[in-house]
Amino acid sequence: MKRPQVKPWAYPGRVQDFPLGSTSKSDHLVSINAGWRTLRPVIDHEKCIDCMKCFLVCPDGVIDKSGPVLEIDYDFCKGCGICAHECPVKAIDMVKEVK
Amino acid sequence: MKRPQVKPWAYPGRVQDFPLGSTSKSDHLVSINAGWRTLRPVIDHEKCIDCMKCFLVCPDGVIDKSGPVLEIDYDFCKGCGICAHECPVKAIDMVKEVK
Amino acid sequence: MIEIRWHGRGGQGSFTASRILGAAASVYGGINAMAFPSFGPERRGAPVLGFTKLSREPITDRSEILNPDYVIVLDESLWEEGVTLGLKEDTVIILNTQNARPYREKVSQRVVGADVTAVALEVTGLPMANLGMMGAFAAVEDTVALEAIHKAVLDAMKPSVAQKNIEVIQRVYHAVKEAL
Amino acid sequence: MIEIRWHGRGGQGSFTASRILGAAASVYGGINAMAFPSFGPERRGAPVLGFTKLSREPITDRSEILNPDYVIVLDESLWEEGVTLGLKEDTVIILNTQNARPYREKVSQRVVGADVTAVALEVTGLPMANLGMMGAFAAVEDTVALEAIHKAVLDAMKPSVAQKNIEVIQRVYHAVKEAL
Amino acid sequence: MVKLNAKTLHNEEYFYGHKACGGCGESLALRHAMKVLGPNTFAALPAGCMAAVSFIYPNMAFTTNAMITPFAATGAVASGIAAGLEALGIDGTQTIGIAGDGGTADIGFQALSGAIDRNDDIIYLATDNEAYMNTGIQKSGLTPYGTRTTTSPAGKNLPGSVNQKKNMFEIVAAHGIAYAATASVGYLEDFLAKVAKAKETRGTSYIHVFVPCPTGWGYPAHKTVSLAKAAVDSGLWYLAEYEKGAFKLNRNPGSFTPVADYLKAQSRFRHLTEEDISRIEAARDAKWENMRRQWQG
Amino acid sequence: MVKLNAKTLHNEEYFYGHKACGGCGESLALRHAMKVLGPNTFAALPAGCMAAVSFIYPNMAFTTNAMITPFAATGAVASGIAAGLEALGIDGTQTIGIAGDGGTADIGFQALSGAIDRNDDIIYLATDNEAYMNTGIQKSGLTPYGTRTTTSPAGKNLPGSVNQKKNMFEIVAAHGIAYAATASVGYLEDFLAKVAKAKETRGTSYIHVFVPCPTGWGYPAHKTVSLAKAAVDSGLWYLAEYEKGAFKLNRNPGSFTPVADYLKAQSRFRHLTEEDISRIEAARDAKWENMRRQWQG
Amino acid sequence: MSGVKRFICGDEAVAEGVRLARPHVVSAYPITPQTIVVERLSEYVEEGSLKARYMHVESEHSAMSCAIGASSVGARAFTATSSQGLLYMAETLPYASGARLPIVMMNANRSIATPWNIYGDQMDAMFLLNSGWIQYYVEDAQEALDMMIQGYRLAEDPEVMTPVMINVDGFVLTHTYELVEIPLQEAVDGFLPPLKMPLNSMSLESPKSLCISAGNDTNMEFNMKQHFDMLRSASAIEAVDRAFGETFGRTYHGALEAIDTEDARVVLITAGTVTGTARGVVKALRAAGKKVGLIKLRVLRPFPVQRLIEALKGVEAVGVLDKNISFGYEGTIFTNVNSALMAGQMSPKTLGFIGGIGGRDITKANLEEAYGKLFEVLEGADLDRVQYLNVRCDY
Amino acid sequence: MSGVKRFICGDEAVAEGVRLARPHVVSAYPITPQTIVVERLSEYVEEGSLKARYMHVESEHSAMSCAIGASSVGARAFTATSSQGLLYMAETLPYASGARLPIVMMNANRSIATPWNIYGDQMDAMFLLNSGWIQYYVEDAQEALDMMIQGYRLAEDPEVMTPVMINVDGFVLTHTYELVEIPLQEAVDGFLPPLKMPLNSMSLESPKSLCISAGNDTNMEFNMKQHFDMLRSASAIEAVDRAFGETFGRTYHGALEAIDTEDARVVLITAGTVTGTARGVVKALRAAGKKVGLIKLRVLRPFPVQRLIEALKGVEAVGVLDKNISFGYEGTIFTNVNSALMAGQMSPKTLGFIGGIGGRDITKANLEEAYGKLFEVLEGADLDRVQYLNVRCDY
Ligand SMILES: Cc1ncc(C[n+]2csc(CCOP(=O)(O)OP(=O)(O)O)c2C)c(N)n1
Ligand SMILES: Cc1ncc(C[n+]2csc(CCOP(=O)(O)OP(=O)(O)O)c2C)c(N)n1
Ligand code: SF4
Ligand code: SF4
Ligand code: SF4
Ligand code: SF4
Ligand code: SF4
Ligand code: SF4
Ligand SMILES: [Mg+2]
Ligand SMILES: [Mg+2]
Repeated sequence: MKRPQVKPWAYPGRVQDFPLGSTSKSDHLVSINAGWRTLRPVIDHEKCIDCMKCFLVCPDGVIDKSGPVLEIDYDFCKGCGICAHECPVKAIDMVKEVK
Repeated sequence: MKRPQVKPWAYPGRVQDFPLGSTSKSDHLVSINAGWRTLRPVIDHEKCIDCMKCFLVCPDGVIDKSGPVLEIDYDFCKGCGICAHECPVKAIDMVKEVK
Repeated sequence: MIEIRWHGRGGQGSFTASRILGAAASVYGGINAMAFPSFGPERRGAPVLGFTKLSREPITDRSEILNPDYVIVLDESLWEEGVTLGLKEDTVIILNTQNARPYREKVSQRVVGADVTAVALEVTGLPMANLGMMGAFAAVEDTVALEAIHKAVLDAMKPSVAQKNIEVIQRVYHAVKEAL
Repeated sequence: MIEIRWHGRGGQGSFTASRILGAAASVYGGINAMAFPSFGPERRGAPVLGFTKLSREPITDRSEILNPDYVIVLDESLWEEGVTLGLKEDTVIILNTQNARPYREKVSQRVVGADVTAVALEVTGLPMANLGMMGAFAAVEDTVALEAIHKAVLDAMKPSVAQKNIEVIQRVYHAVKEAL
Repeated sequence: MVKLNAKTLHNEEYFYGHKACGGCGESLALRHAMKVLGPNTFAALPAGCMAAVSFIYPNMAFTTNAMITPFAATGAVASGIAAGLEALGIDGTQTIGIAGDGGTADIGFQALSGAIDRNDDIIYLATDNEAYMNTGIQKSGLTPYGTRTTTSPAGKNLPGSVNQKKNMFEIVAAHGIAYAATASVGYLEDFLAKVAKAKETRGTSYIHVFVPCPTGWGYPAHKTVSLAKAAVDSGLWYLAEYEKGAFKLNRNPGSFTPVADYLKAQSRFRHLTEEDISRIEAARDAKWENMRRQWQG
Repeated sequence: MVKLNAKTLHNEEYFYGHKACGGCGESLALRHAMKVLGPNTFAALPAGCMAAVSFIYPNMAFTTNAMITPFAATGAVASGIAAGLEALGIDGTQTIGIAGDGGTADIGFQALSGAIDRNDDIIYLATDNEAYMNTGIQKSGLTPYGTRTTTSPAGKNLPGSVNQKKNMFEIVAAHGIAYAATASVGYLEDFLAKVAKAKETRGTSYIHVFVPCPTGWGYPAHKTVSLAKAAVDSGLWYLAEYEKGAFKLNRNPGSFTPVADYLKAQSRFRHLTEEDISRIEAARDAKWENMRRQWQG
Repeated sequence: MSGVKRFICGDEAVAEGVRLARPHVVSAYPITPQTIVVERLSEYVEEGSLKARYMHVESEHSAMSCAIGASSVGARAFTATSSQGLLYMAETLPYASGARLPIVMMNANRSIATPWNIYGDQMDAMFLLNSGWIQYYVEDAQEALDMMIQGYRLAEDPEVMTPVMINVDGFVLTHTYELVEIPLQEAVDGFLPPLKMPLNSMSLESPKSLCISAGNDTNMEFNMKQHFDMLRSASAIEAVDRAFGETFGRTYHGALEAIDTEDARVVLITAGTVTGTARGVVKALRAAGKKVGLIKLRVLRPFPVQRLIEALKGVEAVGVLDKNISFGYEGTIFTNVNSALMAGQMSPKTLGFIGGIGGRDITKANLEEAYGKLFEVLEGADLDRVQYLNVRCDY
Repeated sequence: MSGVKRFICGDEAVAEGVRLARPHVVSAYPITPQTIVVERLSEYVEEGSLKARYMHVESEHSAMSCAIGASSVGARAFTATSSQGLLYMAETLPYASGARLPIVMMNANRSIATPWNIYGDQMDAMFLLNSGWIQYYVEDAQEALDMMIQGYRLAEDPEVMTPVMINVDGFVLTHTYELVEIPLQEAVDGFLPPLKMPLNSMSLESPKSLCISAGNDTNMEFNMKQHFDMLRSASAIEAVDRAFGETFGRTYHGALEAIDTEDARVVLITAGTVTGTARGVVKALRAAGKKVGLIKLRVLRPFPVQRLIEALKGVEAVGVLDKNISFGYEGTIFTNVNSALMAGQMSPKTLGFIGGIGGRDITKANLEEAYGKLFEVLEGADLDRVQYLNVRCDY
């Protein structure tokens, strides 16, 4: 999976340890979005024809195409269902999350 | 001459006598512009063909056409010379002001 | 002072419920109330909080609720999203679930379960659990009368919709009462 | 402290002259100087004022000049426009005119006349009297040397233009000196 | 309606005794706009020469209701006046915002756009003297390419302003405004007619009038009207209207007078080379080709 | 240049982990704009949903340089970044301003116009979800006629918004901008190509992308892309370009899908009557007639 | 004459108050946490319960400019904003006050960027303290509603003719629901009659030039008149509140409310909602025998110097709670209060407390701590003059 | 190393100072009385003596926003404005200071509308006192020039990293010509090296997110850091001025200059050009045996509390001259000074003098009168706490 990873972060110990200015490093994720999801997209790799449409339409960019099969970054997928809706062969199922 | 006239005005006697808000009556001239003029337009009524072009082009609107002949409000004429320049029959002369 | 914290997802109406409960208490129940949402950049889908304060004394303190007396959870999938923060020994958790048992094992506090979504779906055709949760609350805490809640619901929406929701509330109330 | 008030019309360069005089005094004359225009919504054609302060002591006071030692008038048609305001007994009025006599009758102060426009026209081909007035000033008040004025004029414009103006200044200076 | 011209125009003045420079083209445009609109006009002027010379306490040059607005706010204040009058049920009035090129194309652009977007019943008169004159001739968004101003100096390295003149007329038209026109104080009858049309229009109207400024452009004051005409005759400015979604050229001359005559009469252009002038001519020709093709089609 | 599409597009993400609603069309547009522009991009976003969800300390969603600007200042801040980079001699970068419809057509309109006027080398991406979403779905200058928003309620007396959608694309074109285009997240390949073209353009480019918002429009999140496509297919939105002074329609369908299908899928339009819908259709037809006549001519 | 009671939020209360005041023109631009106000007003206009022009302007600068235009012809105008919006319209505030236009504006107090933050503190309004607007700060939704009505009555008082800004703490008040009594329209109409054509209005009968320029020969006197009238409005503030009480049975004690100050050794001064929390703390401390008092500052301009001096007579230590920082100095209200103490030639110990920045909660415990510090100072402790409440880390 | 001397106006001196500081980007919008500054800068850019991008922006809000953009990538940015322009860009000032961007801005102090007025008073800058910008006020053209150079050195000090506003009184300084020494470029280059990539800059090496949002969990700490750094910048202000003196042979005594205060019974506090007039008055009064002193306040933020307390030790009456009015209260500097006196637990008599509003002249006679009033107060006279200078009519 080639996607930005969550970084460890702790509340600054002193006021002076806060960043200079209203600034932060970019590429700095400290929390995931999985908790937003009530439905979970699951790709049926059998059905999938590798058209990459789902990769294209995902607003969160969580579908990774660098591996042999498409992989979803479930840490950041919000379960919006666009991928499933747009998949030309209905290879993606939205299934209820249970935690 | 049908043109707005200069009004008497005196510096308010007390702070409270200043207008309420940054306000004034409109149509309230207290000083004339004659002092701006180094040249003075003089209409040769003989030459004039009453085309009213000078009336039209004067930026200060000081040429009055309500009377039998055109009349210039010298209190507010600035001596710019547009009237003379635009007069089709050169009926207006710009003459040096002497005060 | 009774302090209630509501857990929902943006769009699930948890704050609406917290507010209607406040209206019920204050307009129809003779109890002072204050209700406010969690204020944040949260978007639809994100876990959000709502708060209700109830008291016989005038409420002038607007500071946050850190240690709620009741935690009302609209969707059990939110359990991981801070439900157990700041609980007191005697905090009561009211949870929308088919089965509260596993949650009881996770905390020492009392967990009251109710399958509000099922009731709502049956009565209104929609899986909106927010208002029904008031029925569960009224069943365990009698400060705000069911009657008052009904009136507040009637004030808040079209009569036809209100009636259905009142039915949900009532059914949840009785279900919880029975289970107690 | 010598305080000078310049009278001109917007566009006639009275402030330029007041400024160059200040430069002459301070950069080349070893005299402290300050120069400033009258600040107002005046437009081209309107009567405007310029001011120069000269002093052997440092000048730190920026308040207005109310009672000038010299009043320099670039255009006699401005006589009615406040030339006589705030005059002291010993204020000297330096006036650009062909004939100063009638003005001498109007005030008790000394009036120095010079036909600067004529000189300027002759030398530069333009009826700009502003710089020439410095020559008249230098003739009656020797705080700022003619030499220093020349240098300041050279700093302020193209050499060819400067040279002509220096000639104007010189000729006016001598004309006034002679008439004194 | 009677055709407005030197003869038919009434003798009343509603903008009088102001302290503008002698020969100011902008004040000429204002004078006539006020004459056409009449005594029940409420005028809103932002900072700019016209405001600066007309409200110098205790000397007030408007005889009608008038006010200065914040520089960025002409459109909004005019909208507010119109809305207030409407809400109070005061009928038979006319609200006009009158702003310079800077006040229109730069800092007041947004408020103008907002007013058009709401289609508020106001007239917006843009008086274009191609620079910030009140503050001393700085470059604005309507300063043409190659103009010397105090912030676009011409010298060894720069030819004066390097930006193109913002096309306010077409920008405003692209808003789908009720009525828009260009005008010039060199063609005063055309201007009078356009103000009259704007007065009749319900919803927002916009008139962009070209107004020479002797002080800022560097020419003797008596040439204001003839230079304004020369700009049109040389094709550097044009008279047009936009109405009901369509453009119209009001003057479409067979040939143009030389632009050099117009440019060289002004010190702001005196530094321009032959080459610069050819470039300006080429741009003019391209513009006219476009206008003729698209608007006359 | 390789045609950008689902297959050719690289796998890197420069805008990731943001807190936008699930299915947010605006975030989809940003994601792809950043992908095309690449890691050396400096992004300037004013207040709006995208800024609100991407810079929540300590959670930063851009992997490149990026900053929030004052709401009114996208164009100016982007200009400043580009000028600063140029002055420091930092090459090979790309500066993009990314603002919503409100940030573009209303409060940021003037700064955008200023940037185009200076022809600064920046890209301006307007993400149009037809209302102020970040503050809770208020009417903006780009909210279409008949839309229910929280400040243009639909009821007995009003049909929702009573103003027309401001025509930003043509307004920007009337500025004589170097490159402008409209796009939609319903036609992503077209959008990718336009961003790539803007990247190549020297001077200012403007892309106006249509981005459905499930939260503000009232539809289930999975429909974002298909609704964006429906807007184009029904003719209510169009794909076009303006380049070298000329307009071009990129899609010119023989027939349109019914607008009602598009409108009725969204709660913001649910109150519209048959009559309203016919009126909307008529307006669409007039618009297309114009575009076809003038741009295809 | 008492109205119905409804459970609504602060923003809704403001909207109700505005509706009752019957403005002719509402021009506003959305910004959190003000939006609910303008949303409700647009709904009232749609449904016809408010007969006003609702103007969708393209920015806050235009919102106020539009209100200025409307007010300048004698129409009653309303706008509302917050934070960045207030600063974006900053230029127009002294514009309106100099013109003496009786506009009323609600400001939802919110933090200022950068960093961005949508929560409530009072930095925004402090920026505009010099703007010539009368500034109120309210404690709860009822007061927010009532002050809309009082605001117009005060602004339009011929002796006052000054715009009024009502500050409502963001979220903790704007978005917090509580029971509010909605006054009856008839009662409000009696209290707040239609605006009579003011002296400074443009009108067909007497054409005016407005927002004119005044050179260095007169400008100072124009400004002094404005200043003197504002100083004098202090008594109108008391009178309007008294008259409100006569009609509606509620008053707010004018420019400030002094709570348990008579015999207090130690007094805390607050503005806005934190007063509510402080009330509880004072009650508790009093119950514990501590001689503490509280001053709720309702008006910051005109600054109620005399009332403050009176209320602080004999007090040994004064604390001022600021939900703002004037960077490089201290809290702004603290500075203002200190100057008032100099005016009264009083020299109690003073401490500034800065809290609630960017929406940080101010708890009972924080305020107890503040009172505690004031007592410490009395006992001779040498504490930093400015204290920070509820900080999350060391400093 | 002394440079050439030229007879130039304050605006030209500012432009010379800016040219010597070598900014990369100049973005500005014209407004009287600032225009000469930007005109000169555009000429320098044209002629090539200043290698900067000159950006013709369409408003002041954009002028500062442009500077923010440029500064955020580590470029040195300059802008200048005045009055309405300063208020129009108000929103962007705390924006830049929160981001800790070392921008330097010249503000030509001018009155604020309405009424409109182009002359000098200091109401404009007082509005922005809370903006997180360091604020200087200068006395003459030399100081104006020098402070442009000091301003960048201070703003870019890694410990300070705070934008600096240099206030230059409109017309009496901006448009007044006097002899000014233009420092040598080499000397300036030595004193002010190129800006090293600051920690908070966007850069390709270390991509940053700027002007982020900080929720109620962290915003207060961000603001406190900014505040503490600004408080600490007080020492950098002294150090930079000292270092300047070492290079250029002139210093300005840091945050304030105390003139004849040691044994003074009565002290007047001034900011800006009026100090020059006051110097003469003090000299004359001293010559007449009166124990008078003068404090020239050069910096209003960070407010030099400690230095003020020291300088005022033993003083029996303090007068503060304000070229501004905080409507409904008093002069703003007066308020600030009073609070500092409370901090020092000092209780001299204090009087506020308001003068120079809308360009009204402040003469020697006016200042003599002010000193006279302070002595009267010492002798027990019960004067109004706020006095007005050079008023043209009764009040
Ligand atoms: C916010 C603000 N910025 C700047 C100014 C200064 N200013 C006043 S008038 C003016 C120039 C006006 O130019 P334009 O609109 O073209 O009108 P003109 O003077 O040329 O008639 C400027 C820059 C101001 N008053 N307010
Ligand atoms: C000066 C100012 N006024 C108002 C706001 C409040 N505000 C922040 S985002 C926003 C709405 C943005 O709408 P849009 O630009 O369409 O972007 P969207 O949220 O829809 O993506 C508003 C009104 C602000 N931040 N600054
Ligand atoms: S859209 Fe469907 S078929 Fe295409 S790649 Fe994705 S899962 Fe496979
Ligand atoms: S459900 Fe939405 S977020 Fe998740 S992979 Fe599909 S499109 Fe992306
Ligand atoms: S000279 Fe100028 S002002 Fe005088 S009448 Fe002729 S045109 Fe009018
Ligand atoms: S322009 Fe000449 S001819 Fe015509 S009316 Fe005037 S003076 Fe007479
Ligand atoms: S400067 Fe130009 S526009 Fe301004 S008053 Fe003078 S002539 Fe008219
Ligand atoms: S409200 Fe709309 S635009 Fe905003 S994040 Fe959610 S979906 Fe995107
Ligand atoms: Mg102009
Ligand atoms: Mg939007």
